[in-house]
Amino acid sequence: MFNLQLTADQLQFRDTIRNFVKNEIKPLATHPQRLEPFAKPLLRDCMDKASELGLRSILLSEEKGGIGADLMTACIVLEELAAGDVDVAMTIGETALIGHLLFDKWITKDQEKSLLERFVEQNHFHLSFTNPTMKMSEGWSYYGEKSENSQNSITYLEKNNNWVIKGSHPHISNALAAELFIVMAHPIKEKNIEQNMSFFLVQRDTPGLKIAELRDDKENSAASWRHGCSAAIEFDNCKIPLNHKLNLSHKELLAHATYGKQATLINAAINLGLGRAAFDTAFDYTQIRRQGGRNIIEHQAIGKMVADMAIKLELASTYIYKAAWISDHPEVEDDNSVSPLPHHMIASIFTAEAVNEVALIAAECFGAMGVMRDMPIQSYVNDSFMFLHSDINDMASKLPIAEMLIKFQGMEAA
Amino acid sequence: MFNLQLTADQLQFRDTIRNFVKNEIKPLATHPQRLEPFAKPLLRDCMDKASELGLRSILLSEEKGGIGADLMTACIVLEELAAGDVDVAMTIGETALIGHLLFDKWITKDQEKSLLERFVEQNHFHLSFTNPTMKMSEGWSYYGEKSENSQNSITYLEKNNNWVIKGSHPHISNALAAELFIVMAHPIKEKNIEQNMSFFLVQRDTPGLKIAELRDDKENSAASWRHGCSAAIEFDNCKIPLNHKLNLSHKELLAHATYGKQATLINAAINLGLGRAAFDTAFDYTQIRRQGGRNIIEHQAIGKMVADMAIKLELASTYIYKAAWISDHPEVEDDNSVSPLPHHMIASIFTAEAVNEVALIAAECFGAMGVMRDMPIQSYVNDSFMFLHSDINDMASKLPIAEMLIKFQGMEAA
Amino acid sequence: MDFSLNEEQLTWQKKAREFANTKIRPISMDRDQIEGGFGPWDWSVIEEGSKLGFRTQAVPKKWGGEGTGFVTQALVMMELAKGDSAICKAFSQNWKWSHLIVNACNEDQKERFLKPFIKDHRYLIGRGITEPNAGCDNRFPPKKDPESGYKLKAERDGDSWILNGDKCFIANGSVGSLFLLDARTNAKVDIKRGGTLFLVPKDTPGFTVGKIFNKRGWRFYQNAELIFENARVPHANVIGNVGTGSVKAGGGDTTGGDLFGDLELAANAVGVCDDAIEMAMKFVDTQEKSGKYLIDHQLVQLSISEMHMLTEALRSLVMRVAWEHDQGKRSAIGVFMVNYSTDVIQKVTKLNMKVHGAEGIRINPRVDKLVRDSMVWSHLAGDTVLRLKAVSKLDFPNAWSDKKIPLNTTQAAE
Amino acid sequence: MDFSLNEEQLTWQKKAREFANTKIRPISMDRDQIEGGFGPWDWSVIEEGSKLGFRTQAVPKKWGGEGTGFVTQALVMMELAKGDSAICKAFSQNWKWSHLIVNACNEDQKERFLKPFIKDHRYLIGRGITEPNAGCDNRFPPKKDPESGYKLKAERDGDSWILNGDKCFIANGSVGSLFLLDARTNAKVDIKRGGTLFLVPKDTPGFTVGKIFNKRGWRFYQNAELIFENARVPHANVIGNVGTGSVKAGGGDTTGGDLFGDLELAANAVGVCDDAIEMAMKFVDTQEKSGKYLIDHQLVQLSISEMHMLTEALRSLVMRVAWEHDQGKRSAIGVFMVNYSTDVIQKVTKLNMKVHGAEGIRINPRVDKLVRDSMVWSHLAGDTVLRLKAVSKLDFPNAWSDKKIPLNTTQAAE
Repeated sequence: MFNLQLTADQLQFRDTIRNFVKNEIKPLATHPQRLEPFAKPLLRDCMDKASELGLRSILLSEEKGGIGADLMTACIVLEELAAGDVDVAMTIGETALIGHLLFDKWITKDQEKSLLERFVEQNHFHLSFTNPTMKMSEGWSYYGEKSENSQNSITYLEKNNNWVIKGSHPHISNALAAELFIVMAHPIKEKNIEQNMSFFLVQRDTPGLKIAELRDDKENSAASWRHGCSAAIEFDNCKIPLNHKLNLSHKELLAHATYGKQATLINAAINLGLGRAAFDTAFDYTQIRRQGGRNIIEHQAIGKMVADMAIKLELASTYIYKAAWISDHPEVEDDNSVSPLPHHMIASIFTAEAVNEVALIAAECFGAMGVMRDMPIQSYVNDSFMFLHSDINDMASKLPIAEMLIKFQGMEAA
Repeated sequence: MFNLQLTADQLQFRDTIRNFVKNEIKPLATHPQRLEPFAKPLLRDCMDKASELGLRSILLSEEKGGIGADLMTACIVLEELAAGDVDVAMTIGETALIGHLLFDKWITKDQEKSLLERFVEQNHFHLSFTNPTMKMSEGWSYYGEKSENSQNSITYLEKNNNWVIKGSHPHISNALAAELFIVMAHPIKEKNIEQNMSFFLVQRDTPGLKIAELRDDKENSAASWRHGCSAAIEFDNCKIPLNHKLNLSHKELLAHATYGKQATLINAAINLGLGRAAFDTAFDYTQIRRQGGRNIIEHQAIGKMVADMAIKLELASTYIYKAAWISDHPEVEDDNSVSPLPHHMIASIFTAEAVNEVALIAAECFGAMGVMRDMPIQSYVNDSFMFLHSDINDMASKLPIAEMLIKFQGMEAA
Repeated sequence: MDFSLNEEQLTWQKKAREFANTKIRPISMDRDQIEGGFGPWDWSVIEEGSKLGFRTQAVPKKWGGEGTGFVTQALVMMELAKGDSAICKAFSQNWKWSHLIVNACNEDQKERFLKPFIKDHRYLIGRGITEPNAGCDNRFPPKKDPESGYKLKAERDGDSWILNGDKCFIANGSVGSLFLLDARTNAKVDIKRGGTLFLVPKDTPGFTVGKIFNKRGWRFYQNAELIFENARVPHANVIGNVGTGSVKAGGGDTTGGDLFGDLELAANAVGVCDDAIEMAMKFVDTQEKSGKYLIDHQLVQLSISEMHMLTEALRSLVMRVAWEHDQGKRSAIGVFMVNYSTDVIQKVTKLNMKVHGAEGIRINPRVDKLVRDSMVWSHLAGDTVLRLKAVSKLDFPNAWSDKKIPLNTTQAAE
Repeated sequence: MDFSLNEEQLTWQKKAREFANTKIRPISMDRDQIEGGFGPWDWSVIEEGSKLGFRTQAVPKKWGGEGTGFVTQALVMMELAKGDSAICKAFSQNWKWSHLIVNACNEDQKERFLKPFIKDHRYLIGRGITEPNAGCDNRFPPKKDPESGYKLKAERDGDSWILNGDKCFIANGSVGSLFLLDARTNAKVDIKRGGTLFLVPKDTPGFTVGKIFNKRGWRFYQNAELIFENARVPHANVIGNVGTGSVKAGGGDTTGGDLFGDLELAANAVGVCDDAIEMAMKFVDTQEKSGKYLIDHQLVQLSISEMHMLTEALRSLVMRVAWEHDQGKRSAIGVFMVNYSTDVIQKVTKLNMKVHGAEGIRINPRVDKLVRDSMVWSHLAGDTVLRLKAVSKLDFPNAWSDKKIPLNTTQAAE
């Protein structure tokens, strides 16, 4: 029955991560020397420690050696982690999701052999996936012709008992940290890309695999616009063994659609964690900063700003829990207990808008300090803009919701 | 465990009311002749039919003859009813809440006698309560001196084995429909009002009780600003038997604080129902109105408006369920499963803002038709402004949330 | 650069202010609150205003009018609208079409229609464009559907045209003596080639007034249905040439986006905002909450501040455009201005409502009226279509800079 | 009324545009992306601009400056800021204080400071008001706490004053040759009586520059900490009289709310908006989504339309206020304008970001820069305190109407 109570395990897990963030991550993440430069170094030690706490394999089933949490629990925990550092959370979240899908669903017993062991045991073993569900034009095709889903430029061919992978991608999540890449490729010279997509396992040390460390490229640093540790990758005739092809077609992948939905929700939870970090720092400040003869929190104008922030975060949090729980229990959509809506998209859009507003209000609480690079708040603002204006373009992102509504014939359910 | 599934009973109840609204209320409520005048007549027949379906006693326990639903179920059902007519829903909702508190909690066996029987059996038996928790200055006293909670001008004294009630109140919910009034009064000449408040049961036919039917007062009709059927009442030396005093002090009432919280949530659910009605009518229209060579829904600009409306309503709905469930299960606040926030206030404020925005967007979908008095949409817009700018004043309504946040020391829980 | 007003402008401003204060404002609320569509209308204020020149502002002196420029007209509208937005519009609607007659009609037509217009204090003019199925399509005829747009049929019969069909929402419909009617002389081609503009006096046989619309805002102002059953109009009443498209014939376009049309609504909005500000200032300066005047609460100060800020920005834009229009400069800025006036009038009147709040079950009826009047803008001036339209005009000259950005397309998306 | 520009204004506008296009814009992004606080600074562009008169715009011709009026200054700032907002500010900051020196200093002081200022192309001026614990309190000294506000101590010692204390965030701090410093000559009374304004050259013994702030936006522009350890300043450097309050002494107020200060930020904002619009227009006119140019998508049209609309409203308000200020009219409208410029610059640069979106893991770095620069306004021009302040000035005259509403209090709430 309807119940909003979290389990003792969930509450305890959340507290553990909260303490971990407070004691281990925050001091490093918000150190002025880290904040001042354009390029913030990735906190690899923190990532390893988070792995130690089980976060990298939080979604992996217990039988495979993971924690076996559901998506909602993962969202709760990743939100906490993100309140410490967004990039750490994005990297861990991506690995956790791919790890679960790969090892619990896609990989064969034969293929998993040494890989699973390494994944479970090595704290720095991250995963990366060239995202096949990312639609460059989502929304823009509203009531028009749908453009092709895949604009893949990575090809494969069989040669001398190997697969040879060739091509590049400008933007692969987790590329800087991943030890193992799941690569979507189509047969060379094949025109019908969509129908013939295959997926390959490529290890980091494969000769010919190049990863562009944009983050260290000063010239482009201000133009970099990403969370986590994505980068461009290139496959220069990478040879991989024949058994490193997954038994998974693009059609099957889309049929599940799990990766896209779940990744969207994990990102929303991380975005929310960022918003909480912005709120917390501003809220603390309003209680110590004195102007007008009193702490500034005591001024009506600031009180209203604080309330506005709290309301937005509370709404976003409530909705992310809902969307994640529905993702864990899709059967609930059949009995009209919830509205037939793209919950993950609503969670993502609402959270991105809300957190950007929260970050801007929070920055205003700091007065002139709100634009100083050695203050965490300015990086929160920056991060919030990245969440709002990434995924190619947020302009048309609501249009698919309208399309779905029409399909559902007017929201018959509540 | 965390679960968003509704019970089969809840789903069925919702469907029943949805059909009732569609077949019985909508045709009357949205008839152009009813919509055109400033003063819309109260749909008393619909109210009686809704009573027949059990809504008037939805919160009353089964042992007393009611349905015994929890607040969340009542919110679900009243939202549906409000999508048909806000005034009907407000009247029924108020009666349902007071009926539960009065007969399940406040009244003695001896007092309830004929009253409970009449309440349960008579479809037009409505209840009214002079609201003691309504704080005229809530919020305005932010970080200042709190003004008195009660500005009561109704007094009582004992005389010839009767209580004599005297005084007036400009704004009593349900006054036009109530058969029984719970009247808050203080002893005449008593200065310490707060500590000496008592509550009396006054029946409608009591000599000296006058109810001002403002709604029929043409002169003031455009200035009327209320939902449901509130009115001014006056007690001109009303004599009532000694045993019609409730065994309930003001302090006890405030300690429960149930009436205020629950009434706020019921109003929020009704407000949401209004928003859904506005959305539904606009959404339908965008699918039949052709301009630009296609139905207007197919234009990006309209698609975005539709999505924006859906997102706002979905968020409000999700949050009202949450707040209502917490109200039904206050113990959840102890274990940090939910944030220590005034959930009912957040639900109310967010919903009022969201529904006003939805109504205005919906009206725009109608073009020039959006301002015509024979179209339901214009009354939805009007109703949404009333929700947003009532309860005396919405300006300072967020400040108590800031005050509570500080008390909670920075939202330690999620 | 010189922003000061000349003697003539100051004189008209003063005259309008006095008329608004002594004749318009005193009847404003009474007329607003009369039930029905025609009920609020009052000939006496029109006649009195006409005697002072407020009906014939835009007719050149050589034809017997006042011959004021756009700056003066803007100033007069601001003052009249401060008294009552709808009454102001009932006057200025005549200016709009006298501009058109002066610019587009031949001498014979001016002789036949301007002279009686000047003489008769009850002679009002309207224009019929909109039809039930032709709203936006009249502004943006979709390329793919050439038959869209108005359908009122005009067939040649000797020296006459026979009109058949309906117009709806036509301003001054129930009180006008003359209508400029957009009719279809060729239904097979788009309205730019198949449309023709006619002068149609009220007493034309076969022309009757149908439904008078009962509106939520601008209640004084009349909008009605016009019905044509074999109505015979002499060929001499064709404005310009047959089939040149009524837009071209009218020397402007169908949205009122000619030199006067945009200005009219934007200037009217300034007047309403000034009214709202004055009401709000008086209120916050006299009412107390929690022991302080409202003006001493920060949240009230922020609201008052925003009301002024938006109004002054709008006033500045309106005065600039009025001057540019006096120079004969037609630009996209006019459309931006009228879009902007929608945002401002709605925000400012809503803030006024917020500041006032409701008092019990009443609200200051004028506070409500201003919000209701402001709603009309959504459907005239600020709707999405007009915002799209602005883009199609972007290749504009600018008084203060010479930016001119070539567009690949000046066609709005369909 | 005449909005056209005269020959002198057009000449300066053209000159500024050319300088912005050839000298500022080419270095704008490079300087922005240099790490550190001082790093982005570049003397050569200052020197080149100074040679063309952009450093000395506001000094009267009799003292060797350019002697332009406020309208010209506004036009020049719009053009320079379109090249780079921060570089424009590095120039105009000198105008601000040359206005002050011209208005408030005695002939001896002008002789000693204006002459070297004119001569040396690297001579820049700053003003030190803000201190770590004195931000808003300098604008609104709270009555209950007279000791609040700046604390830099100035003690008389013969013909000199000895300064001790710190200033922070001081503009031009790291590059200025002269500072106007607000110091406390009496710590026991409020700053209106205990404050004094001093002229302090950079080479004053005991005066050193501390931390140079590394900002998120306006990176070129310098803000630094100023440290005073027994710095000795001659009594002849006191502006006005001792203890008249530095606000009064400065002939304006501490927020830059004097005749030039508000104008400076608002005009700069117009330039940034023009830049954003030009970028957006070029982008949407060349990029395709789903087979159409972006400009052919309605959602893009709405965004572009809003960018223009807001910018033209702001431009109109700025030009009006510039003219009013040339007439010596001081009013609340200046504060409304600068508040408004905050709303507009932030909305317009955000829309530009929205229209551009991210491309993979990159964003056009100038799109990001404009958003970062616009953030500075929150902390200078549009913060809540300044919005409150506007109300305290409401008793204002108005070029186009004579409204004048008496307030019971002109004091902002504390």
